[in-house]
Amino acid sequence: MNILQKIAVPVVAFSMLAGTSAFAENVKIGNIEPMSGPSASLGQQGKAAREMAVEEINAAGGIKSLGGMKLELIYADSESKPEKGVAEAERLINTEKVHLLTGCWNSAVTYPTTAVAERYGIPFVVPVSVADKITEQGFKTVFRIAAKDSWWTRDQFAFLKDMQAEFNTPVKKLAFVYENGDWGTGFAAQWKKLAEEGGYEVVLDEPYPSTSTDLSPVVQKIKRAKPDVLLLTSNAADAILLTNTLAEYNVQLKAIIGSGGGHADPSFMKAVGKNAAQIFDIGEWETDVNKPGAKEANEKYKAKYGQNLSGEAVDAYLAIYVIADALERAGSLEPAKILEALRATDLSSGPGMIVGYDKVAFDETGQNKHAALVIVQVNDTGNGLERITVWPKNARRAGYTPVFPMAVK
Amino acid sequence: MILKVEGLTKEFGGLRAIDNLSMEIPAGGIMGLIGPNGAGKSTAFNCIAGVYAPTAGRIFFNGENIGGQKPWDLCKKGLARTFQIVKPFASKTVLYNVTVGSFATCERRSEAEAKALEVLKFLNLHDKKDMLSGNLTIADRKRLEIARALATEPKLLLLDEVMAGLRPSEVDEVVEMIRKIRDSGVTILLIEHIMRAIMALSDRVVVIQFGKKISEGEPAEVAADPNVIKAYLGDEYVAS
Amino acid sequence: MLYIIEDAINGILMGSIYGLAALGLTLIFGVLKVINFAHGSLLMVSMYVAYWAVTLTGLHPYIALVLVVPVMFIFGYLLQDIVIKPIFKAEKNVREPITVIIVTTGVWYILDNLTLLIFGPQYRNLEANPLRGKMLELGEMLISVPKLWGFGAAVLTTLAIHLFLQRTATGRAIRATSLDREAASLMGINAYKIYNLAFGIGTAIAGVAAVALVPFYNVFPTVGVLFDIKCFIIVVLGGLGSIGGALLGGIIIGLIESVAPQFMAATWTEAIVYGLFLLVLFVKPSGIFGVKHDW
Amino acid sequence: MTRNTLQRLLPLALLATVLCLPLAVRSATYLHIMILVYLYAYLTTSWNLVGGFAGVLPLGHAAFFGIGAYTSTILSLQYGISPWLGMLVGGVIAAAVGVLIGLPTFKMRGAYFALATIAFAEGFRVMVENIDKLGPFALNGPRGLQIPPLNFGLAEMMFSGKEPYYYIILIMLVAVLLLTSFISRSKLGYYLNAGGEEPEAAMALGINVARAKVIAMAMSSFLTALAGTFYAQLNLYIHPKSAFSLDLSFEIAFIALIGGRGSIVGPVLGALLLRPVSDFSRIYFGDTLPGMHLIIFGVILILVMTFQPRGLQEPLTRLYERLLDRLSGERRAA
Repeated sequence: MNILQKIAVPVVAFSMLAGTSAFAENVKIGNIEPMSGPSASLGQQGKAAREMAVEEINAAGGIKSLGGMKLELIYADSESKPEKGVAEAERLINTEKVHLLTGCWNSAVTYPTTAVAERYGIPFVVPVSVADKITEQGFKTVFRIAAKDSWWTRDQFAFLKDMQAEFNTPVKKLAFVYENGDWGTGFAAQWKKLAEEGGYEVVLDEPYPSTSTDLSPVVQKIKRAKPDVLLLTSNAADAILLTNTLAEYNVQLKAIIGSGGGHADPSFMKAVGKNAAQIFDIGEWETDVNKPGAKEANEKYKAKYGQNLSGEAVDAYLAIYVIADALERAGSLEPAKILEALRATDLSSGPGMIVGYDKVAFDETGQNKHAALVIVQVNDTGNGLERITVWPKNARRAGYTPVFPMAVK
Repeated sequence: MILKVEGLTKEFGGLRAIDNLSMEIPAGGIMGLIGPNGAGKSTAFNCIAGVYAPTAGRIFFNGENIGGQKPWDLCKKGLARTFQIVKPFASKTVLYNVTVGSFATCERRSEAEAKALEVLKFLNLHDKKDMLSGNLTIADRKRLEIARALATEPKLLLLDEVMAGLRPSEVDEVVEMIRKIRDSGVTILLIEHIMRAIMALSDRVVVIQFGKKISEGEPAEVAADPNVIKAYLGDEYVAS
Repeated sequence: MLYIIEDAINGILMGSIYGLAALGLTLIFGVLKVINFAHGSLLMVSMYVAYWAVTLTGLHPYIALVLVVPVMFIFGYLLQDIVIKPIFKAEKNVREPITVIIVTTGVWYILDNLTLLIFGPQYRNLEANPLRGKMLELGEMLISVPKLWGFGAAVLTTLAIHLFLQRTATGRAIRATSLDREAASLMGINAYKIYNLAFGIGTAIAGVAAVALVPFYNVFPTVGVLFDIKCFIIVVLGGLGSIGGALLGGIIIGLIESVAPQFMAATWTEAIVYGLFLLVLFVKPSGIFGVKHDW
Repeated sequence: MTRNTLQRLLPLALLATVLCLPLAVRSATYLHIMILVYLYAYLTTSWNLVGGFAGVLPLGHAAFFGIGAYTSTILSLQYGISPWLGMLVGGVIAAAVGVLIGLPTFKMRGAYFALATIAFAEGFRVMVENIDKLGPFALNGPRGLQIPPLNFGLAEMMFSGKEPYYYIILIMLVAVLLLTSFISRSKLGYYLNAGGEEPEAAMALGINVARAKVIAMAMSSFLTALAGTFYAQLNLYIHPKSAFSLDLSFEIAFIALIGGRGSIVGPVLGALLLRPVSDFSRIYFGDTLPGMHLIIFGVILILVMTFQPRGLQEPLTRLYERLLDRLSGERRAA
């Protein structure tokens, strides 16, 4: 039995280490995010935003219906790998005894991970993972705050239509260029449908490997296809590369529309500088959003973490407030009670509501039916490059006229 | 004739290493193959053992043309060889090494090991059977090389300089060992540099130079052949 | 037709930089007979060194070479001396020690994640950069200026390494060691010292590649991985251990990546590259140019 | 108790303990970690047939793993065929692919072989990523395949608890260990070892080295594919980057080398050490020091290779022998 003891000792020691926090009286929220690996940048933004929300909530007295109980965040690194996400969900639920889960940014990770939560009946709040299918699995425990990809693409096309009318500039030819993962190909499938419905001509439909080290060939293809508008779905490294290369080859377009992700990454604007000017991007939120508290939240975040809140970060920030709101109403840590409260969510005010839309309330699939998106244009109006909200028109920054079509550089 | 080589020619990229070599080895004897460095001995050897396919010519083993057949098939037919630079399976024991050889003729491990042990006893390596072959002395490695080949139960055994690098007393032991193997009914083709051993062992000797046979006969005949003396020592040594 | 030429030129330029990145790998393989899986990470470290050198001093990006090359040489030299050499010593009798491959993989993991810990996951791009977006106009065609410089660096470095190996005493010692380690040590060459040197030089070449890349490429902790597999493919195409082959192999990959997408979706170029790689491995494992060692 | 009986009893005791473990360890987390330990031990043992016995370094076993995962998943999703059957089909396909890969690559030496296998596996990944439909089979490109958790049960190889998975992979592991230990003592095992160490000498001793390796490759890829099916059923989701992951190919090789290549216990020891270390270090550092767990992993690789290039199997076996001596000695004295 000696050998077994030798094996058993570290296992027990580990489980004790892992179990220590079980005695503290906190609401435990498990967060699965890519902390290392290729999407680490996004995971770490999400972590920072969650932390800020939790600090605020705890400082304000925690969950009052639970006797001022504090929120506690527990992180797990998915490395952007589905199997790691699944394993971590198992651990967070079984060992850390978390009451709720959030995550996982990569749709490919969120997708199987929500299945774990469903099996255990643990509420899973997805701040942002856009794949439609995440809320279309028939699960009862999954709630998504951000819009799903069919809404993102829908709004990109609605925006395009509005701009044509507003500036009286017809757009006929579209080019789709996207990373060849599940995110990019998911978007492209929707674009194709929408383009057909909208009567556009698709002159280029080009997936590229997100590990590309040179995107000049793709840019050449764009240049030769002579599209009016270029729609992109890119991660950070390739968004930077594409934007710089488009400028180098002096590709003239009426508009470039990004899909968040790499284009929304805080390092994007820094890395491409003025080449980013006049690019449109779609997102959940902007620093200039006309919402009370938004500016303050951003300044606080910037002071703390050295960069602006991104749409992804705001979703994570809001997610914590949505959770706090549900807990407050549930007044219990019973998963069933929390789920019930989440389903009844009708959040329209509070520090978390700095998003562009007015309300969080989930439909029967768990999708936030009020989630809406804004489109921004990157431009310099005298304060350096910034993301300026331009669409929908009622959310447009006062005094700003979008540049459409793009100026010849 | 257990082995008959007819007009064997081997070229490497236009260079002729073996040129129209013919020779015959009767069953049961020891044939020596000698020649100066680079004469083509090892190439001839490798052609017979199946490492190289001959460019031209035929090789008959027990009446079958084996030119171009693969070494492992030849081994199963009863043609085994050793390597000039010994190649033991260094991380394995002596017994393991020899058992690999005896698997050539059987399927079960118990049987193969029993046969391997017999060979080890026959060659006086039995007491070292559990040593790692990588830890053996050079002399023992050479003996292991022979033991492994012998374990495949060959009819013809090709020995490639098995005495090179040994001390004189060790050479004598190996000479004894080779005789013993011959006496057990195995025909032997021997490449060797150590003339003393060749002369003592061989029934017949073939001498090659530049890939061609320049002499053949009993050891004493060959040693007296002016062609051979010329080949080894140069023209000036030939008494005319 | 013109646009194919334009693409081909881009492919050759970019490919030559790939070749430059792979040159160090092939040199190290030629001497140590080991695939250095940490090569991409060494490139990444070099890019960080170059990035910080330029950002902190504000010098022209190419002047960073003066700093990057010696720093990376010392880095590679010490890495081999301290981390890898002990394994070689333990595996003296093994022709191609697999354990060394595993150790270089360990080095890869450590370097990439240490960089993540220290510098964070951000994507960095030189800000004060006179070369950014500079294009040479050739009639209708546009050619990237920093890539052109990279091409020059690749050709010159290849030539310099070739001459170094052929003409200098140290170079000859390196060649002797690569051909036959034991014979070289009989001639009084300290093989381990040569290994250190080769590793140092290989890493310094990665430094040159990094300086060529930094003016138009992003710097981030996992950037090496993007170049890693590319480098492996290049050195096999060119012939493992072949100096000139690395450059040519790189150019072939660059051409495929640049020209093939004009006829199909860019994602398929990856498949073509792997296909070509396997074809060469099977048909001519010594590399397209059939040179096992041209030095 | 004599040393002999002890030697026979200890493994049995170990097996009994392992069988009863789920009764003691109620936490699904630890069961999940144990499942992954067994899975990797299984994968590495399968890999060992080629990478250990035959003395080459395959770095592309993810190809077979992915083939197994995709085959059974497609068959069960599209045709309602039980994963148990799909598992075998996947195994057979993987074995065929293994033979096709093995025939040309086994002629190559060290570095070339390693690179060729990487290229094969990556080539497979790229193909699957680019193909939505392969004839009648929906691969779904980069989006991957999800198995809806609807029909739990043995026939569907889908369970709501962890215990059944635990026992399935345990049985698979024990079976593959018995198989490899049988092979290592058989003619094939001798031939593989001989061919791996000194191919020329092996050929001269009647061994068709390439054939032996191809046979080993067929077995190894067959077994690896079975694990692919298990993985798909465990996670209920596969996509090209996870099922054909280069990291997986590498991790298998790491475990083998850390544990001890070519030995029977090596893969088990390697998995038992590396898996928990990487899981626990990710758990404890993933939050505060991102990437730290991979640094630890790298350091372990380097340290073990420096001080125990033959793997941990060697010192641990010695330790075990001494333990046996001690135990039996004490008993006898009493």
